[in-house]
Amino acid sequence: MSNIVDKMPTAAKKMRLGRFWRTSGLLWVLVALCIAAALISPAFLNPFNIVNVLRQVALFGIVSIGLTFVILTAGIDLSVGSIVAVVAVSSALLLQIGIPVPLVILAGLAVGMAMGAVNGLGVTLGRLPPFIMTLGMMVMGRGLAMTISDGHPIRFPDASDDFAWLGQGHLLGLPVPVWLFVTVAALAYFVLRFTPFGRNIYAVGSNPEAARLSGINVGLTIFSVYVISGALAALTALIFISRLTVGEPVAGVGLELEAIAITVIGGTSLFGGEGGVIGTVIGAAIFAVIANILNLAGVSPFTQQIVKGAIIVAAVLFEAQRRRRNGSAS
Amino acid sequence: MSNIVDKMPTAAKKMRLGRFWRTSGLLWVLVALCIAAALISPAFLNPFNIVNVLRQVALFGIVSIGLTFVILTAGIDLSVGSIVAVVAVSSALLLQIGIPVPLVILAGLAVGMAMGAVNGLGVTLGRLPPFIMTLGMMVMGRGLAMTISDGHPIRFPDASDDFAWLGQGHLLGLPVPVWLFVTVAALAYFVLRFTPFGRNIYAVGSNPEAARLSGINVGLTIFSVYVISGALAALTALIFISRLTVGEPVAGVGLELEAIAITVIGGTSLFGGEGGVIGTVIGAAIFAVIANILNLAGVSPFTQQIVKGAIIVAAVLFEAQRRRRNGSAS
Amino acid sequence: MTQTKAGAVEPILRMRRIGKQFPGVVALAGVDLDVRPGEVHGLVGENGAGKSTLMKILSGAYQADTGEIQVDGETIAKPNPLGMIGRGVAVIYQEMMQARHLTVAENLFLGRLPRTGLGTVDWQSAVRQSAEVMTRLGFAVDPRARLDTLSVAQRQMVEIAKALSRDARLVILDEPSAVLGGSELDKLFAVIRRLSAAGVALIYISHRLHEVFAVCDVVTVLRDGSVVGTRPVADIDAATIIRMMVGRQLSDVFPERNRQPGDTVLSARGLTRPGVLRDIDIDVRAGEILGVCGMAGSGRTELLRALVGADAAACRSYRLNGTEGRPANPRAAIARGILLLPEDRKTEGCFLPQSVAFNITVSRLSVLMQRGMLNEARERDVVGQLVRQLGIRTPEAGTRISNLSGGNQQKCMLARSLNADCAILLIDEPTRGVDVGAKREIYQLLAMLADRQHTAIIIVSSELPEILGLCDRVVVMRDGMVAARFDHDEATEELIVAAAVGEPAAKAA
Amino acid sequence: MDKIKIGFSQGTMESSWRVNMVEGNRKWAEANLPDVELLITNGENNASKQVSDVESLMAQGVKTLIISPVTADALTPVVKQAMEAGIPVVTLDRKVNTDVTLHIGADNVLIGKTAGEFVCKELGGKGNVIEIQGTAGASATIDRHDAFHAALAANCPDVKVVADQVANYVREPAIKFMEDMLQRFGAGEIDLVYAHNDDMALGAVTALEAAGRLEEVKVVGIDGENAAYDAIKEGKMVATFTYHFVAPEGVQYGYKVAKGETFDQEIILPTHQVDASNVDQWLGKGF
Ligand SMILES: Nc1ncnc2c1ncn2[C@@H]1O[C@H](COP(=O)(O)OP(=O)(O)OP(=O)(O)O)[C@@H](O)[C@H]1O
Ligand SMILES: Nc1ncnc2c1ncn2[C@@H]1O[C@H](COP(=O)(O)OP(=O)(O)OP(=O)(O)O)[C@@H](O)[C@H]1O
Ligand SMILES: [Mg+2]
Ligand SMILES: [Mg+2]
Repeated sequence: MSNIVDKMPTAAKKMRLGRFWRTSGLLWVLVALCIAAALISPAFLNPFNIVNVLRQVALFGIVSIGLTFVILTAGIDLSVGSIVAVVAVSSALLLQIGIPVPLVILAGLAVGMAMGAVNGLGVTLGRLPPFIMTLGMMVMGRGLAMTISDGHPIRFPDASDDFAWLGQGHLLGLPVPVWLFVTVAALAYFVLRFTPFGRNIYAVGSNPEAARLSGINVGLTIFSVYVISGALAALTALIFISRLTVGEPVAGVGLELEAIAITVIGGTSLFGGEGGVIGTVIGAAIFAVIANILNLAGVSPFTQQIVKGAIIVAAVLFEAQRRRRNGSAS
Repeated sequence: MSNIVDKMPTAAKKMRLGRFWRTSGLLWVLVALCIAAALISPAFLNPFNIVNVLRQVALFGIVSIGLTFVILTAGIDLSVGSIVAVVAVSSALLLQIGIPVPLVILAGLAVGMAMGAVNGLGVTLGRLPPFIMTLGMMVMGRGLAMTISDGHPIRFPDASDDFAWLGQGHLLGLPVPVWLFVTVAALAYFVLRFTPFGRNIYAVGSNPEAARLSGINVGLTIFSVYVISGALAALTALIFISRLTVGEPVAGVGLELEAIAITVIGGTSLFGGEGGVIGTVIGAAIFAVIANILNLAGVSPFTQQIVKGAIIVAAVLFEAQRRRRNGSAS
Repeated sequence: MTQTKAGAVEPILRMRRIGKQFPGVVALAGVDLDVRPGEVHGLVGENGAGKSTLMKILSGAYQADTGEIQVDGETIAKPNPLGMIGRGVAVIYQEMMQARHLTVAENLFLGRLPRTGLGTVDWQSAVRQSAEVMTRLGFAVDPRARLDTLSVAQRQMVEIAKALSRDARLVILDEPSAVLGGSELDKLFAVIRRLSAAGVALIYISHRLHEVFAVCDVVTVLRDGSVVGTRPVADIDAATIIRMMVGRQLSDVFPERNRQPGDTVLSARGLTRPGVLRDIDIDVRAGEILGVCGMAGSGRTELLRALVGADAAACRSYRLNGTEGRPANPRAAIARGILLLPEDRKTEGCFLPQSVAFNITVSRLSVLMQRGMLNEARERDVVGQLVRQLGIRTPEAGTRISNLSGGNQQKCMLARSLNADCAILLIDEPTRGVDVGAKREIYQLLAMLADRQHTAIIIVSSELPEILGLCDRVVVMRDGMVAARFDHDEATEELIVAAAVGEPAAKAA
Repeated sequence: MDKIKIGFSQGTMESSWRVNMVEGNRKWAEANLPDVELLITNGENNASKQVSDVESLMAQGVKTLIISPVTADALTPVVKQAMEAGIPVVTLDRKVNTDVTLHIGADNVLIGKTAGEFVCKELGGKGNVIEIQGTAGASATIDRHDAFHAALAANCPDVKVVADQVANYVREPAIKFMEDMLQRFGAGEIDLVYAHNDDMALGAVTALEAAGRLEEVKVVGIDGENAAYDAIKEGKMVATFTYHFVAPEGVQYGYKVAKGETFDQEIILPTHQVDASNVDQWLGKGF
């Protein structure tokens, strides 16, 4: 046994390097895409363009971080797009009738969390498969957003400048949504890595029965991730309407799929217990850069789709192959 | 130990009864929905209406059966909607330029199977997560369908009456698509239950490592289910264009989600190894009846969505509660 | 089998210079192994010595980095599972390889279901043949039951039946006995002897040396991925094997017993779970180790689960550390100082995708908290200490637990329950798959916990020597009831077995 | 007495224009036609769903079918079936490829053509245009795209569409696309943005404003949203083209048809060009 202890330092170093390399593999994909983008179009490196891309990363990234929490528990949340819509129209309505901005923000977040809480209750107390519960919420939420807004976009006075700041403002040269995203990502990283709650999420996602026997409150953990997902969808909705100056009931259509894709590309397993927020951030960046390149290169819309699909597959394929080469015997 | 052998028959009987009750639980949900429908609107029992509902069941059911195969292996196929589109526009093009109907049907099926095969290769050889591979195919396929058709619906001469029969014809009073669906469902049931290939699907979905070590060709099994899913999507596409007399590049948008939902409601687990085709058939019927009731009841469109979402959740919730009451420890 | 065969007959299996590396670990460093027809070849070694890896290479589950495999003198180019099955190699893996959604019959015939003339699955014959196999082996398992409704022991029986029902010429059993009790083991040995008499070669891996002496002809000892030696069993004794395994002499496996049990800390009356547990009274005192024995399926596991609220159950009264009422769930139980270490580490214990450190600290993260966050340096200290104490063989604390050998995973589970710092520990099969050296460490640790920290410990074990050597009192279960209770001094193997199977002699208690 | 059942099959309600069509007709019927029961269905942008919607309306015994098809061709067979069963059919906005009792609609081809001609004039026969399309494959998109291009080709071949993208008639993707285009094309390289609806046009305005380039780029939309009128008033957009949402005309004529009145086969509701010159009379009259 004793020789094991001697071996540990080098072995440990190797392992840690391996882990870095694993996350950074995706980082290389991102870097490669950026280099390709810069070669294809010099406009890519234009600071304004970089800011645009970052803003795009932020908008999709925030929801995707919520989904990362959910997917780590082996769940899924299809309702985020609809939550965005409900929060968008209801907050816009409140702004329209002149409720003060801070209250609107609180109310918006509360609506998102409440919808997430319903998801959470359905999955835990109701024992519904997350797919079904959140699919139901997706359909219901869309109907609700349509009903609230009577199908119309809801405008609110531009006057509320504080509110405009949320989606359109800048801070130290970067858009406010980017700062919000960075904050959310940092917080999420911290929670997942340095709090018992974060550990519990991984435990529940890896083996719910073992988690239960280890004294983890499985139900509460699962419930919480849906509330978090709802809250982050609500935050996205607030940024959306601030940016668009209108609350649309069609906001966020298809967002769930994009967010799930970002999370999975980022290396989080749909079977739970594996992955994390860094991958999701990189995944969001990859998505935004792909869309940006294709637009800058002036690829026609239909061809864009073909190329986009191919790049998604190729990026993850590259990652999978590289990881396979670098050991990790199945 | 000999007493075990005596106990066996009752234990086995109990199990089989349990299995019947499990599937039939969903059946009760369906029956309840039908009774509710008949009470809400006498038009529900109108033979024309019943035939409509059956046709609807058939259209979604066929794709859902394909997805059932895929999901039983713990995979997913997001590309079925796009496969429908590609097959629809390419078959319509072939009909337009006057290729004989049987050849068109073969070509359409071949296109669907080829796209399924690409999915299968990506998942097996490429070791891509099925979600990513088929998401890529979904995006690429939609772009391909748009490119082929230049975004326009492709009409073909009504003349091809044989072809019209596929989607519009009747046989013994029932629409041809319904017969096709019944055939596909019966075949799928048979394959899953009575062929070694079918059992391999369950084994692979339940524990791929155990399957591999028992000498099952895991790769081939997984590859096959994607080809099957592609073939059934292609069949759906052919029925679609025969029924609509036009091949649209937007055909099948959102179909994947509906088909997955039907499969999951039918009791097939997204984690693989559990479920089957009977549940999927009932799931498809439940979906079609819900949509029909809401129309017959004259519920306003937005409210329909809210009610639809609620019914989906309630149906599965009822099922889950009932199953919990009837034992099946943890 | 006598050694007359050895040497005379050509080996059916020849493994040469087999080497295998995993990231950070050399699992095998040039191993040679010969097995002859009709021979029962024991394979022993410490946890992580490379036994399972060697067998997985043989079965085609892993690819070796170096070396070659010959079957019947023929070199196999690229071994894969299907090819090896075709050559008559059948394996019982240490980590059960089963499809939990499928029935027993289907698992038995996984990948080779009987077919009708039309090529369809012949269900009737599958069920009938399964029942035949089970009856022949004397195992009590319903072929139509779904696998996830079976107890661990029953699942192991299915695994054994699966390998033995193939017409194999080389059967590998990787720790088949870890969860089996006495009577199942006897049946297994009977089958092994029958197969060996029929000329089948067997490789038998176990950490229970007496089994090796009972059934093997030849034994090969592995240490750190290399062969230390291969000897006929007749020429060797247990002490020598142990010395070869661990490289030193091991004295007393069981610690001295000089305990002063204190007050009763847990006392349950009339614990009942329909069909499984009937009217059970149980007490444990602080600083006491209580053993629970019984045949497989007698309800031992269910008893422990009921005590911590893992399953629904009823009881007349339940007193824990002075508070009344049965905990509603394991979380409540842990809050009141009682923890269960479950029987099946794979389905109920390990967080397989997570690290060793994660798995060990999960049940008590509070000690790692510092200024509102988990302190990873402190975690490394805590884990490092436990890893050293229990001799867990892992490249580092951050290694995924799924990359550890079975025995080392089990040690991690023990480390978790030691780390939980509970006043009452319920441990189901504590040394399942653990090597002799580590067993001794574990016994010492458990005894130390009871002696010094006055922890009350209940152990369920299928290994009678363990119960007899470690426990202050013994409860014997049969058919969900308490069949007998013994104090340490009066308990003997014979009495316990008699009580467990229900022979009249034991009824008195 | 039994109410007259009129079925209204809407193809999709994923745009406020479509919602207006439904709501406008529904509210008018509620207020003015006490003897009518209006049964409304939503095809959810899915031709196959809409076909079965129509079938279920027929099964309920509607006296007249009002339909706004999600795509023309796909709904043809079922409409033919209805006509053959003696149910009069009124198509709104979009036609089907078979004779119906009455068609009432604005004409997207006309709108696309008018917009194209306007753009030619606005740019003086030369310039670069960015087109923001609606939902790929939708018939409104196809018509607004094809007719626009045809008009450019006929009137001002030197006006070039230098980039286009589908943005699904929604604002957020339009902003995103426009932001990228502002990077791809430098100052003076874009003269005009043609968006398939006002929502997307307003998205383009948002992006242009943020980049400080609204001065150099003209924005044209379609539909006639109140927000677009406001933008024209403020000089942020140059024009939009009204797209009549066929309410309450749909249910008005549907009712008359159910009562047995007969009409010419087609009523085309005109499109109006709204620009700085006439915007004041339109303010607040859109949706
Ligand atoms: N898939 C894997 N990835 C990384 N390391 C592995 C893997 N499988 C085994 N190892 C390592 O290889 C070594 C040998 O493991 P093996 O399972 O063969 O031991 P064993 O002799 O069977 O032990 P036990 O008695 O505990 O079952 C161990 O150090 C283990 O951690
Ligand atoms: N999940 C389950 N579903 C149905 N029956 C079960 C389940 N788990 C255990 N049983 C049955 O309950 C009885 C008691 O099982 P238990 O696991 O407690 O036995 P045990 O004495 O611990 O033996 P083992 O050595 O098998 O663990 C057995 O008949 C077993 O088959
Ligand atoms: Mg082992
Ligand atoms: Mg047990």
